[in-house]
Formats: sequence, C-alpha cells, structure tokens
Amino acid sequence: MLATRGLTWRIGEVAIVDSVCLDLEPGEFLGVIGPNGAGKTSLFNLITGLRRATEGRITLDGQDIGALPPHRRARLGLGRTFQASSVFGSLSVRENVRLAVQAHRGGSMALWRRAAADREVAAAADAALDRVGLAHRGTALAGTLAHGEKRKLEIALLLAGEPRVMLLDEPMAGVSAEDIPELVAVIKSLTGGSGRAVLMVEHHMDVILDLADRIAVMHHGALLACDTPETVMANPTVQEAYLGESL
Amino acid sequence: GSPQDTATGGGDSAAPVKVGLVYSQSGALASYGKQYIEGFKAGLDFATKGTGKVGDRKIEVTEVDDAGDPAKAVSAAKDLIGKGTKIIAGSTASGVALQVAPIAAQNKVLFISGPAATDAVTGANKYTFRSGRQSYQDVVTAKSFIGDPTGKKVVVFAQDGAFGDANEAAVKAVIGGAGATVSSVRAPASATEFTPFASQIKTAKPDLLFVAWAGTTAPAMWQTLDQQGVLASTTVVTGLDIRASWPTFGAAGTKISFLSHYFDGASDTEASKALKAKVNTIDLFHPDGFAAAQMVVRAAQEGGDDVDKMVTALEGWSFDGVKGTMTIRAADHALLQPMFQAKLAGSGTEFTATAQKSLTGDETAPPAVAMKG
Amino acid sequence: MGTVILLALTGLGLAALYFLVASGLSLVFGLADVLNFAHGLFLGVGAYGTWWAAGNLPGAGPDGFGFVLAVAFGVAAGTLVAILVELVLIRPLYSRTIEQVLVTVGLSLAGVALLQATWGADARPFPRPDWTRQVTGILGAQVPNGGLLLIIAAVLVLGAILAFLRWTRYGLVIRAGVENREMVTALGIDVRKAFTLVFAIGGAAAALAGALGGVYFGTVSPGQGSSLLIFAFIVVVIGGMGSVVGSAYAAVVVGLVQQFVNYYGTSGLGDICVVGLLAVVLLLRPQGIAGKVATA
Amino acid sequence: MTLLQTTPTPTPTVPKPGRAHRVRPFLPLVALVVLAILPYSTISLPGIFEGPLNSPGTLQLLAICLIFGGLAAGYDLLFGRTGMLSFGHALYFAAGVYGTDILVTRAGLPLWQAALLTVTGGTILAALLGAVALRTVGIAFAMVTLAFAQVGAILVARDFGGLTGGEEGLPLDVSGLPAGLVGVTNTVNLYWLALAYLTLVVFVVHRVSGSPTGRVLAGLRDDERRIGVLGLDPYRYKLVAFTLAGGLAAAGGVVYVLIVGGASPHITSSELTLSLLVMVVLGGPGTRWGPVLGGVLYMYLDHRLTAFGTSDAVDNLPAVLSHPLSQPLFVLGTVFILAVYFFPGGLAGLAPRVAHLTRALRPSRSPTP
Amino acid sequence: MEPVLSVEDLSVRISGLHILQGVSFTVAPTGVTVLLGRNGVGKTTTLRAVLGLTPPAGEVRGTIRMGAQSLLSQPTHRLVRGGLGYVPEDRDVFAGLTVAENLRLAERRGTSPAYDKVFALFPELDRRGRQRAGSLSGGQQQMLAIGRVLLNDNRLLLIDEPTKGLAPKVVTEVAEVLERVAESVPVLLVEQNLAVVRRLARDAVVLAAGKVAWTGDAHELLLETALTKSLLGVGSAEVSAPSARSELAGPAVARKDQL
Ligand SMILES: Nc1ncnc2c1ncn2[C@@H]1O[C@H](COP(=O)(O)OP(=O)(O)OP(=O)(O)O)[C@@H](O)[C@H]1O
Ligand SMILES: Nc1ncnc2c1ncn2[C@@H]1O[C@H](COP(=O)(O)OP(=O)(O)OP(=O)(O)O)[C@@H](O)[C@H]1O
Ligand SMILES: [Mg+2]
Ligand SMILES: [Mg+2]
Repeated sequence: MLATRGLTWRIGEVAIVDSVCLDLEPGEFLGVIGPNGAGKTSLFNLITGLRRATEGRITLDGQDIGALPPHRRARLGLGRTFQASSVFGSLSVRENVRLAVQAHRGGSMALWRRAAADREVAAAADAALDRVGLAHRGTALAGTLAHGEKRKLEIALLLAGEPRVMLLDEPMAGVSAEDIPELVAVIKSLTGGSGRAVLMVEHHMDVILDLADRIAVMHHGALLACDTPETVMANPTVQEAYLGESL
Repeated sequence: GSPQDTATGGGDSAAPVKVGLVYSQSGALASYGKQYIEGFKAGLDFATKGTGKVGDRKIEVTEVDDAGDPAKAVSAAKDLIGKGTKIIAGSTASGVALQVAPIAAQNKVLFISGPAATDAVTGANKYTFRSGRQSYQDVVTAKSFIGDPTGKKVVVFAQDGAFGDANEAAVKAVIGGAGATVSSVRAPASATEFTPFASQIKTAKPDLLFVAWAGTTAPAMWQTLDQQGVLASTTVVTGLDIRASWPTFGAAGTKISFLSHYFDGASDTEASKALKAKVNTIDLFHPDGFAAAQMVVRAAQEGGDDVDKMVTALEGWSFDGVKGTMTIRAADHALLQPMFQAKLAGSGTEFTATAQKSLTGDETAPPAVAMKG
Repeated sequence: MGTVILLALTGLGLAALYFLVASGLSLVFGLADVLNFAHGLFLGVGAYGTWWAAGNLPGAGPDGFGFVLAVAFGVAAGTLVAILVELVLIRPLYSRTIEQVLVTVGLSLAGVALLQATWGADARPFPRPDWTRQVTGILGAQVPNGGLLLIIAAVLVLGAILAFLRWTRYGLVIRAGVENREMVTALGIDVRKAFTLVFAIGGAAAALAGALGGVYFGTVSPGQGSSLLIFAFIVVVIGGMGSVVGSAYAAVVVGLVQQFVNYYGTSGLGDICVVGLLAVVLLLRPQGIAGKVATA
Repeated sequence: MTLLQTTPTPTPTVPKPGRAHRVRPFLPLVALVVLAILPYSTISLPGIFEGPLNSPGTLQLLAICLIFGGLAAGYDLLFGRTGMLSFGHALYFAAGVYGTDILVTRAGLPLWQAALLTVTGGTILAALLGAVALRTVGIAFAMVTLAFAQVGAILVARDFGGLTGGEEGLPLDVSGLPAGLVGVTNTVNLYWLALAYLTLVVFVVHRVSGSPTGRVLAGLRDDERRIGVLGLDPYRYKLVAFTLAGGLAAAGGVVYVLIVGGASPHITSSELTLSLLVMVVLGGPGTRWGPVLGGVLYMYLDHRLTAFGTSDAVDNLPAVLSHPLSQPLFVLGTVFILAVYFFPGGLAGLAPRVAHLTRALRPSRSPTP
Repeated sequence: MEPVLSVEDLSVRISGLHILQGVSFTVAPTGVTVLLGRNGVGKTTTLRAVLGLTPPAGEVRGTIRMGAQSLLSQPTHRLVRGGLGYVPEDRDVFAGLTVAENLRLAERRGTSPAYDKVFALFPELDRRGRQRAGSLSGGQQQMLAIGRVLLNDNRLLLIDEPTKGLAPKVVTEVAEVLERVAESVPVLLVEQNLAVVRRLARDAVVLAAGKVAWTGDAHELLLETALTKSLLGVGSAEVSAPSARSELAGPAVARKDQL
C-alpha cells in the first residue's frame, strides 16, 4: 500500500533519514521504534510531505506521491498525528473535529452555506469525539486542554479524516496510565479488518508489542531491522541501543 | 423631521450673516492656518470698521478645523451648509480647495478659497473665488528675474506630483512661451538625498533655475545645491515661504533670488498698516485671510442672502488689499494682485527680507481660463 | 568617474542614515519581538533634545564640544523616553503583539502631536557645526561632510551593537526571552531587565539617528522620524529581522539603488525599485538576507 | 514569531432564560431598522454631534463612520478571522475610490458602470497580488503587501497621465451622477448607501465565517501546517479570503468616493492600513461587532476630535493641558493606549465583562450540593 | 523532619474554571515526592502555581512556603535563583538557540555550572552543542531540559513528566539520574510511568478533580491493589508485574559507546 524506496533526507552532509525502504500492507500495523533522534518523526515528515526528501521514492498504491504537497497526499488517504500536539487552539474541541471531518468530506469552497447546519459533519465529529472519550469537553477551547486531552483530540482529528494509512507519532506520550488501555482500544479498532494500515512510533513498549504486527527499528536514520516483534526484541543491538536495562 | 431638511438662511434683515471658515488648525499646515485666521480677523475689523457688522447684521464666523484632510473639510462644509451658511472660506491645502469647490457649486453657496495655490481653483466654478495667489503668478514673477528670456536656458527643479507638474507647465508656458528653452529635473517628494539631482542641474548649465519645492526636506535640498556649486553658478529663483522657514535656508538663503507673495514690509498700504497693527509682523498668508474677509464683507453687503448676487458683486470688483490693488477677474475669478521680488540678508536665525521690485496685478495676470461649472 | 564616486559616497551616506534608524528598529523588532511603530518618536525626541540642548543647556551649543554635549543630551533624552515607554507601556504587553501595535501606533500619534504642540509644526533650523555643511573633495567629487559623518557614526553603532550582542549575556537572554519569556524566568533570570535594556539601546540608536538626521537635513520637524521610518522598515525586513548585520547590508543596497536609479533612471523610479527589491527578496528568501530559516 | 495569535476571550455561554434569549438573534435587525430611520429624527445630541441627527453634517459624519465600520469588518476577515496580517489593505480601498473617480470624472462613464468595473477590477487586483504575496507568510507577507500598496501610493502621487491629480487629489465630477446623490440636501441618501454597504459587509463576513470555508480560515489562523495535513490547501483558502476582503474594500471605496465627493492621496498610504488594524484591534479582532464598532469609533474620534481640540473647554485649560489636547492626534493616540489597558480584547470584550458584572451583582441561587 | 515545601489549601482559578480546589500536601526534605493523577486533574497547574507561573488571567489562593519563606508573592526568577529548579512538561527548550546556548542561559551567576555532570549523563548534549534546539528530536529536547536544571545546585526540583517521549533505555537512564539527584536534592515529580514512580518515589500525592485524593507512602500505594485501582485506574499487579517487554528482552548489555 505505502512503500518507500531509498528514502533519504540530508541536512548538509548528515543523513537524518538514510535510505529507508519500508512496505506497509493493507490492514497491517507497523510499529516504529528507535532511540531518540533516530529519525522517526523525520520519516513521518517525509511521508506526509512536510519535508521534501532529498533522494528516494514514496508510493501510495503504486502512485508516486513524492512531489505532492501535504494536502494532496492527505486527500489520497494519508493521515497523521503530531508528536507535539498541534490542535487548533482557538477553536472549541468540537469545532476542531468538525473541521477535520469537513476537510475529509471534500473541503469545498462553500462560502455561503452554514457550516453548523451540516448535520452529517456534526454527527461524524461527535462520533469521533466519543470514540476517544472527549465528548464531555466539546465546548472547551482546544488550547486550554490538559496535555493528555490534547493527545486524545489529536487522535480524534485523525479519526475524523478516515485515512487509509495512518501515521501516529507517539500517541501515548503523556497519557495517564488509566487512559492508556482505552486509547489502545481506540487505535486497535482503527485497523480491525478495515484494510487500513497504521504506522506508529511509540516508546511504550507494551503498547507497541500489544498492537504491532511487525516492528521497524530505526537507528541513526537507517532502518536497522523490520520484523516480527519476537525477532526484533531478541535482536541484541536493539536491546543494547534502545531498550537498555529494565527498570 | 424629514431627512432632507436643511436650515434656511435667515431671511430677516437683522439675522447674522453666517460665515464658515474651514481651514487647518492642526496638522502639517497648522501655521499657515494660523496666519490665515489672524489675517481674516484683522481684515474683518478693517472692512467693517471695527463693528463686525454689515449694516445691521452681525457677521457670525464659525471656524472648523479640517486638519488638511479633504474628507474632513467636505464633512465640515456640508455641515455648515446644512445649517444655512451661505459663505464658506478657508482651505489651506490645495487638495481641500479642489474638493470643497464642487460642494459649493452643488449647493449654490459662496466659496472663497484661502492659501491653496493650485491654479485649478481659478475657473473651478461660478461660486468659487480665491483670496490668495496662484502658482502661475509665482512663475510670472520668476520670469521677471531674467529680463528677455529669448534664447535663455531655464531648468525647473520640482517635486514629482501635481504641484511640480503645475509649476513645470507654468514655466514652460510663461518663460518657454517667451522664447526660452525649458527643461526639468524632477525628484520624488520623499527624496532625502539630493546630490544626483544637483549633479544633473549642474551639467545642464542653465541661465535660470526655477525651484518649486515644499516640505521639510527643503533645507537639505538647498544645502546640497549650495554644496555642489549650483547656487554660485546660476540665477536661482524660488518662492519665499513663511518667516519661520527663512533660517532653514542657512548660508544658501542669501544666494537665492526670491519671488514673493508677501513678506512684512513688501507694501505700504492702508490695509497693511491695519494688519500690522493687529499682528505685529505680517507673514506670508496673513494677506490671504485679510482679503478673504474683505471679500466676505463685500459679498454680504451687496448680496444679502442671495448667493447669485454675491457672485455678481464680487466679479470684477477691485479693492485695496494688503498687497496693493487687487482685482477679481470676472471671467474666471482669478485674483489679480501685485507680486514681489525679494532678497534675504542676515545669518543664523536673524534674516530680513527686502523688496527688490514689485510687479502689478496686470503684469502677473494669469491667462484667463474658461469657467468650468 | 567623479559622478559615480559622488553618487556612491552620498548613497552610502543615505545608507548610513537608514541604517541608524533601522538598527534600533531591528534590535527591538528582532529581539524583543515588538513591532515598534513609535520608533519615529524616539527619533524625534533625540532630534528635539539635541536642538533644545544646543540652545538652552549650559555648555552645549552648535559647535565643537558643545555640539557633542548637545547630541549626548539628545541621545540621553531618547534613551530615557524609550526606557519609560518600555517600563510603563510595553512591559505588560509582551507576547501580545496586536495590543503592542495599538499602543505603539497610539504612542507615535500622540508623541508626534505632543512635539508639535510644544514646538510647533514648522521645521526649525538645526544647530550644527559649520564643517558639516561643507564638502570634502574626494577623487574629484565634492562629498558633503554631513554624509561622511553619518557613515562614521553608522559604522561605530554597528560595531557597538555587535559587541553588545556577542560579548554580553544579554543577547542570549533576549533571544531566548522572545521565544518563551516564562521559561527564561523559570531559569532564574529577570527577563524584564533585559528587555528594558533592548529598548534603551534601540531608543539610544534612534535618538542618535534623530540627532544626526537633524545635522543631515538641517532642520527638525515633528514628523521627520515617521517619514524615514518606512524605508527603515524596508531595510529591516530586507536585511532579515533581528539581524543587525543584515540591516547594514540592506541599508547599503537600498541607499545605493536609490541614489543611482534616481540619477540614471527617471526620478521616483528609485523608490519603486527599492519597494520592488523588497518584494523580490521576500518572495525568494522570506527570512530576509541574513535572517535564519524558521523551523517548522 | 507568533504575530497572528489573537487571544480570544472565551465568552461564557450563559443560556439566557425566556424572552431575552429569543429576542437576541433579532437584535442586529432592530439595530439596522433604528439606523435606517435615524435620519427622520431631529434629536440633538449636543457635544456628540454638531447638529440634530438629521442635519447633513451629522449624516455625513455618520456615513463616513459606517463606511469605515464596514471596511474594518472586511479587514477583519483577513486579520481577525484568518490570521493574515496585511499591511496593504488600503490599496484595494484606494482602487475603489480612484477607480470610480477616474472612470466617472475622466472617462465619463455612468456611475453604475464605473462602480461595477471598479469592484470587478479591485477584486481581480486583489486576486493577482494576493496570489503572489501569499507565497510568503507572517511578517514577510505583511511587508510584501505593504510593498504592493506602496507602489500604488507612488503611482497615485506621481500622477501618471494626469489621471489621479497627484497630491491635490481628484474631485469627483458629479454632473453625470444621479441627482439623488448630489447636494447637501441629499446627504441622507449617501448615509443610506453607507448603511447598506456596512450591512452587506457584516452579512457577508458573518455568512462566510460561519460557512465551511470560514471554519477552515479559523483553522488556518491557529495552525496552517495542520490544515495541510488534514487535506486542505492553505494557499487556496487564504487566497479566497484575501480576494474577498479586497473586493469588499473596493466596494467600500466606491461608496466613499460618493460621500466625500473626491479622491485624495492619503487614502493610499500605509497609515490607512495601519488605522484599519487599529480599528479592528480597538474593537476586538475576530468578533462579529467589534471591528464595526472599532471602525465607527475611530472615524468618529478622528473627525470630532478636531472640534474638541478647538472647543472653549479645551482653550480655557492651562497651557500644559490645552496645547496637547488641541492636537487631535494626541487625543486619538492617547485613546488607543488607554483602550489597551482598560478594554483588553477590544470593545467587544466589554460585553462579556459587563455581563459578568451584572451576574455577580445579581443574588445567586444557592447551589445546594 | 521539616518539609522542604508545604502547600496549604491551594486553590487556582483560571478564567472562571476552578482548577485546584484546596490542595494541601508537603514535600519531604529528601527523596522524591511524586504527584499522580489522571490527565487534566491539575498536576501541572500545581507545579506552576508553586513557581508563580499561573497565567495572568488566573487567581491563586492559599499558602505555599519553603521553610519559613512564603513563595506566593515572589517573582519566579527570584524563586529560581533561590534554588527552585523546574523542568516543564513541554520541555520548552529555546528552539532558536543552540544547545550550548540553551545551557549557557541556565548558568546562574556566582555559581560554577556543573557541565561535567550534565555531559556525563547526556553525552548527546555535548556532541550537539552547535545544533539549534528546535531541530533536536523530542527525546533530545527532554535531555536538554533536564540537563539545564542540573547545571546548578538546587534546594528543590520540580519536574513535570520527564520521561515522556523517551526511549525505554533513556527512561531507565533518566530514572537513574533522578535517583542520584534525589540523594542530594528533594524532588517533586509528576510522572505517568508507574515503573519509574515505583523505582523513585518515597511519598505520593494523588490528585483527583482538583483535590488531593490520597497522600502517603508511595510503595504502600503501589502495593495496595484496591488503592491503585481506585486512584490510578490500574491494578497494582499491572504496576509491579514485569512488562511484556521484559519477557522478550534479553539481558541488558551496558555498552553505551555503540550508540
Ligand atoms: N531541521 C533540522 N536541522 C538539523 N537537524 C535536524 C532537523 N530536524 C531533525 N534533525 C535531527 O534529526 C534527527 C532525527 O530527528 P527526529 O525528530 O526524526 O527523531 P525521532 O526519531 O522522532 O526522535 P524522538 O523519539 O526523540 O522523537 C535528530 O537528531 C534531530 O536533531
Ligand atoms: N490557561 C488555561 N486556561 C483554561 N484552562 C486551563 C488552563 N491551563 C490548564 N487548564 C485546565 O486545567 C485543568 C488541569 O490542567 P493541568 O495541565 O494542570 O493538568 P495535568 O494534571 O497536568 O494533566 P496532564 O497529565 O494531561 O498533563 C485542565 O482541565 C485544563 O484544561
Ligand atoms: Mg519524534
Ligand atoms: Mg500536565
């Protein structure tokens, strides 16, 4: 479905992302791990078009998307969340999600219709909020949410767009222990038999192990390994470079 | 009430004559405005012999500040007209005069433009008059500095824009028409560094340089002309501005030949004495206010409340103003008036102007234009 | 040849004037993140301060040491006003850029009107040493001394500001404070002092520009500062916000372009060229000549 | 630099019981009707207006205020609602003013044709220049728009082809105009025209910001990158907002030139854009009525302070006070400064605060746990 | 023992929202006191109130004292200079400055900054001295934020979710660092990672809906299934059981130089 070939991003001499070749099958859940600074977020930025790769190809369903701007890629079904929450701070939580739904529904340039009157959009938005458990915060301004709530809103924004390929950048960071299972369930339900593919960066190993079909390990920009969780976890380099001693 | 009501000017013979003065009390031209109003008050006193009345009717003056903004002036004019004012005077800035004039015509009230120098006020319409001089008269005065212009080379140095255009056109018509070759060097009004222009002028080697420059950059401009040796190599003519500006010429001041609308001591008329008694030192725009008052009194005297009669009374009227004999030309309401040549002497902050020569109103008469409206 | 040298040197003089105005603007704008529309007021205070001192302050005058004293007084006055403005008006408004616009616009209107109310709308002759009115022959060109004075002053100011930023900790504190004031405070630094200092330096630079601008123009008038401000803004933006060196480059480019185009092209084209230059630079390099690339 | 962050004042949504609640949506309509029949009133408000409400002077002043209320509301579409800081909005207004004036006065076109051509032309101009300027963001965008406007100002001042009248301006030739728009007695028609313009702008801005596109614009204000990742092209939406605001400004210019009876170059200056910004901030950016109120108040002060400065009350003060107070700009500037400290969030921020106050004063029903 | 910090009846309102409603707790003069609670209960708000960083729209009531000294009316920078170190939740490194500049900024006048200590903990910071902090990866920024306060001697550290977004190995390292730090300086820690809490915490304060729901010994809390279930929403079994990862993970080899 999504594939990268020799994807490279250099700043000066340094390759931040170094000839990454990834394949993501429909319905597959691929976890991405790697030390801080390995280039995981940068890889996401290349795939979603926020940064332009210096070398290599990115294809979605066989179509080369490497030259498209972010919004064109999103329209082809590529959705993502951000590591540092980026929600629309001056809009209410509900408006945030409605905006995402509307974007997904075609984002026409209607200047005269009343946005609030669109029941379908509203319903879809409420459904997305419900799924992440933020329905009760609908009227709060997104900028005033506590950190964990923003993470959930991020996911709701993603859900609203019903993307076929989802890139999640550390969705669990800062989420309280109590809410993690809930959020894991949400993410699990995203894929379940829908043919959607997920690429998720996460440092919570239990979550990754719970969710991922395969795990890709990044190190110094390059793909160190990409295999089943068992094989990856058994890899001594991974243990040494990433997991370290258990607490 | 109805939205189209306007107060009607009091027909009864003892009601005051309402006069509205719309001029700059604040803004960049505030000091011109100040001279104008002082002149107006002195003139009113002079023309009504201290009574402030025409016949039995008191002249009631309303002053409104336009801050040099035509939009504010138009609002003020409409307000005054709405309250029954039949005579409006003022307009320190040309832009204001040009936009108030049509309002006067549309509403059939008398408008006597003030210090605004633009030629376009002359012949603007039947209801518009002027109490000051116009650019053309300046240029004719400038011409008097070079004797016979035939074969002479004249350069106009002026700002971009309408003021510069008007001066250039006038020089071409007046001095060029008399046989001189006229070329021009133009600079943006915003320029602060004048060396390139000074160089261009110097290379042109004119017999006469006519400078039309207004604004705060003038002193820098003069200094550059002086430094680059332009003032020493040719006759340079420009208009003499208000007294406060004299020291800003610096050393250049004494090297320039000035054409002057007016300065203290340029004339010795009854009116000038009366004015001087009120304001101590007469400055550039005092005579404009003074003349405006004389015209207002004449209009009220002869026309009563009938604006058309006022117009007829003013057209062709000759009177003794501060500058000397002034004549309102009937065809286009140009105000024919004496003009002066002057020299500055002194240094530091102390400069005095002396008249070299005075030209009569006929000598400086602009060509008649057709009345536009 | 003489013409080219004359144009180049006078163009540099103009550039120096732009730089003097722009340097303070750039510092305040780039470091304190305040779009200071009241910069023209500081300029005006510097000019009127110098003018007033030359006439009234014992020991000060239009010549020699007296003139230096007068300029020093003007600069001190400008600095003081800048400090007061920062303390009283800007301090409660950091990171509220839009309100800052309102306050600084209000201040520039009110301040200029106040100067006018006090000293009148007319231009006043500016006290200055006689030699500034003379010219120096350089390679056949008669270069005005006033312009040369400006060039020297601009170079000194550039050096002083760079030294300040490089060798004191304040530069760092201010740059960090612009990004996140709260966090600077949370590191135990009184960020307010640093910002006051930036305003003081910006005000001093502006006041110096005002005083030397007075020498250059030969007069002071209330609106003088504002008329230079638009070109100063252009210089700041072309140079890259907050980069004083960038402002210096940009000032030179703008000054020379104006001077040469005005001579060889038709008048007014110089201004249009400068404005066009601004648009082109920003479209190609939105961060300006020396500005840093913003992060995503 | 985060220039475009507007701090929205969270308006507590207090469900108003009963009638007040039902009446609320009709308040704008009521205000419109009141404004429309205002010229039939002869009430005098001494000190506030020179003459009675229906006098031409008052109506003229009100008309100008309304126009600027509309302009500010249009500008807010860019600034308050989309977060684009344009420093060149005066250009499109000036295009409206000069376009109409030149087409009527120099080309002798009938007014409706001139107006139509001008508004179309102004909109196209905004679209073209916006297409270029929007390649930049933030301060760079502000400066590119400023640059374009500055070129406009230079062209007007240089009086190319004698079209614009340079610094003296261009009085409007009224001979071809409908008689109902000419003459002091017809000022009321101009007033109604201005009211119609304001209504149009407020309605358009209201509809647009409540539309799906308006929602995207609000999103752009907060996080442009995110909009892109959601699958929307930020550039297109910003261009639409820019063009629309430009068109509205040009339409405002058409009405303004009729009211003032001519064009003068200071409307091309960057100061006008800056005043628009001040109006919006004064009123409260991104709010429905704030920019309108800001625009009206600004223009009112701008015009009336000249009268205040020359009034006897000021003249009789000691010189230390009377000199500055007789400078209208001094008072205006001071008002801005005070406004920031006393009405943070603009005039529109006052309403919730007043509501807060009244609620606090009302005896509260004890919340039994 | 005298507590190093005591908070009494702290209540914070921000634009009409009553976020903290009478919170009281103390921080012991040694070891780590951990502040627990779900997202949005007001943990960050508490730390910021201690530091005097409540937004201007907010209103703070109650008392906060360090020893005999009341903190409430003091400006933040004075508190910090008095030895209160803060690691914010969102790291808040200065994106436009380089790593070295970020560190230099944190130096306090009159003390010698402990660069050795910081670089020994986070060699990455030494290597990346010239990089702009904004382009650091999330984890690297976290290291910088922690390194920044460790440069100086402090009387109390306030640390908000320091392990958020860090790779497991770094989490372990950070935990070790904090453990060592806590030997000499008391720490008030907000943390979601219960494994870290278990390792570090001596005392615990649990917040729920703006109020203190529980205070006491941290180990007691984590051992009581009923308590953790009701307060933190997770069974103590989950907390103490080795995570799935450790089953898969082989013996750890501490060879840092390979990274
Ligand atoms: N614009 C940039 N300029 C210079 N270096 C950069 C830039 N962007 C990223 N880097 C560097 O590239 C590396 C990869 O960064 P990235 O954010 O992709 O890491 P990551 O794998 O997501 O880490 P983490 O798990 O900590 O979030 C880091 O070392 C970072 O410092
Ligand atoms: N500036 C603010 N304006 C309005 N509400 C705020 C503001 N700051 C925080 N809040 C609200 O206060 C509550 C507590 O926030 P706080 O950040 O203290 O929670 P937290 O316990 O740190 O949560 P997390 O674990 O997600 O970081 C949240 O509901 C949040 O929405
Ligand atoms: Mg990352
Ligand atoms: Mg928190």
